Amino acid sequence: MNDFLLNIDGYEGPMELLLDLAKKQEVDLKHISILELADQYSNYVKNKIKTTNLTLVADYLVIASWLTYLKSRLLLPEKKNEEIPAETLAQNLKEQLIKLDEMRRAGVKILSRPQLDKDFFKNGLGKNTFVENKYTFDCTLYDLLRNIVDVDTRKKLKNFKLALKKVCSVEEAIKNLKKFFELKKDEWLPLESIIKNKETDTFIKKSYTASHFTASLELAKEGLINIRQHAPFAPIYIKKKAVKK
Amino acid sequence: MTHDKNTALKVIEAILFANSDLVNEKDLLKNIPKSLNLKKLLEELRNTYKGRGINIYNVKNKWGFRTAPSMANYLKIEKNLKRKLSKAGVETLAIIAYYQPVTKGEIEKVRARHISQGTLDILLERGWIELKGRRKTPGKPLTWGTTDKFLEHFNLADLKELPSIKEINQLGISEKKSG
Amino acid sequence: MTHDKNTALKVIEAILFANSDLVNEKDLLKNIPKSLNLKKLLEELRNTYKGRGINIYNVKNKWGFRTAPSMANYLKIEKNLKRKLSKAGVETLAIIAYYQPVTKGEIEKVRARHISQGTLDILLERGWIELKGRRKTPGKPLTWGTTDKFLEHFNLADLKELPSIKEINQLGISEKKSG
Repeated sequence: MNDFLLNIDGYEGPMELLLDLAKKQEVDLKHISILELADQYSNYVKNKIKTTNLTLVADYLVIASWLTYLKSRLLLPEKKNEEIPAETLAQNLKEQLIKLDEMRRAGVKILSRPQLDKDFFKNGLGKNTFVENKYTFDCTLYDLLRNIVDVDTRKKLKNFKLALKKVCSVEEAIKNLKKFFELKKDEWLPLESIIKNKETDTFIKKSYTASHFTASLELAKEGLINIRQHAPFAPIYIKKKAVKK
Repeated sequence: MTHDKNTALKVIEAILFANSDLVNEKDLLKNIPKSLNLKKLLEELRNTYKGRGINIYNVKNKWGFRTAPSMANYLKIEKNLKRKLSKAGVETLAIIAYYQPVTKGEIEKVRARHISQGTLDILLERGWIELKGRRKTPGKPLTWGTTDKFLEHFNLADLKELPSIKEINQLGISEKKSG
Repeated sequence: MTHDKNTALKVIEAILFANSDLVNEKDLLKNIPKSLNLKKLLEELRNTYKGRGINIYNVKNKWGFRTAPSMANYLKIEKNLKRKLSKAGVETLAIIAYYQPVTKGEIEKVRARHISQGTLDILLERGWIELKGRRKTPGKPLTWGTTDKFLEHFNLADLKELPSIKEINQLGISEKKSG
């Protein structure tokens, strides 16, 4: 949205363009011709459309069509059932242009005043022997508003977080198995018995079973244990291999 | 703390000097005898410094020393100057200053365009505008106004010191004619 | 930079005032016409301020304003300095304002961070928050809310004047800048 502001000869929007065109007509904005202004504006925008991306001038086109509508109503005899007389609409537009013009000049006027830290200065003295510094913490409404938005955004983000539960890593399972075989050396043991079953959560239980099974395969591959299973889905037994000397 | 008018003047002078921020009349009152008229003393002090390199300056009921605006051309003190305000920012500030309390919708109506993200933000960040409560119309929209910091920044004692719209219009026409 | 003695005096006055440290004569010389005798100007200024609440003071060839030593007996200036509330403080205050009555646990849940007792203490000390009774849930936790002083500080008539989160988003206050 912001990019197109710069695309029509530096005008920030249609009102600015209208104001500039109006000022070319008359010194006093109260006496400008809306009919003439409508033509000037339409011509200007028409010419610009040829060189500018159409979507970029959408705002300008809205005003252009409205001005064309207003112009046609001003030229034709007024119907009685119209809600707002065309003259009033034209007058409103004039008043709006006047107001905008006033505010632009008021703004320039304000900014042309002496400004603190640019044209006049505070005492630069920071310390003084008999001045006691008393600190109070301060917060502006602006700080408050900015932060509640911050918190709110964070809260929303948090809702999208995946609920990751604790899982048992394969590394942890390997460590477990090794520790177990230090105690029980020459027995076939059901894998299930080695898994600590303190956990009641089925998700965590499954995680433990899966990683201990993977860990047992890993240890078998390394030649540290043997694995035995009599039939599919039957219990898995593991036994530490005798250390060859 | 029993002291005469002359000492009181000196005390006020010292306090105003020692505080880089404007000092509230309430705080000054604590340091001068109740028998003396603070307002009068402050006016006297203001007169003493009229036409000097530093002036006594006030925003509403807060007072302080500031270098005289006329010194601007001679002083080349580089302070961190903030970035120039955009055209949209200047216009928005003017609308808020002149039509306060004013809703965002009303500002947008005058400019016939949306206030872009950040325009109000910049004015807020400088501490020049603030929320002024809700309008008692349907929808209860929030309204904006200028702050004391705005007055202080632009060397205004109060909003009445801003030129009236009538004055601005006369100014504009004379500028055009002369130009 | 061609100006008369009177202007030169004013310029020196303004420079000495606006600088926190004593100003070197060399630096002052840059700002006054060579035709004028700086030492004499400084002595004149010193005389002007003799017996006032603030004096001109020098160390070797550096000059500045100081409050008059005699003022120390009359004054006990409490300089109120405002320190910005920490991010944790502002957030906690915001959560209390928007979700009150709210328990400490709930604040921590919204912030996803622990709140130190110090944070609540600062808000309590400022008189912005207060206890609002116990929640009628197991454990009966204490709840927090904002005070009238909070409303006063933020210039709000009542809590309804706080813009809703939706309104804040529409105001064009971007949270990006808070980082």
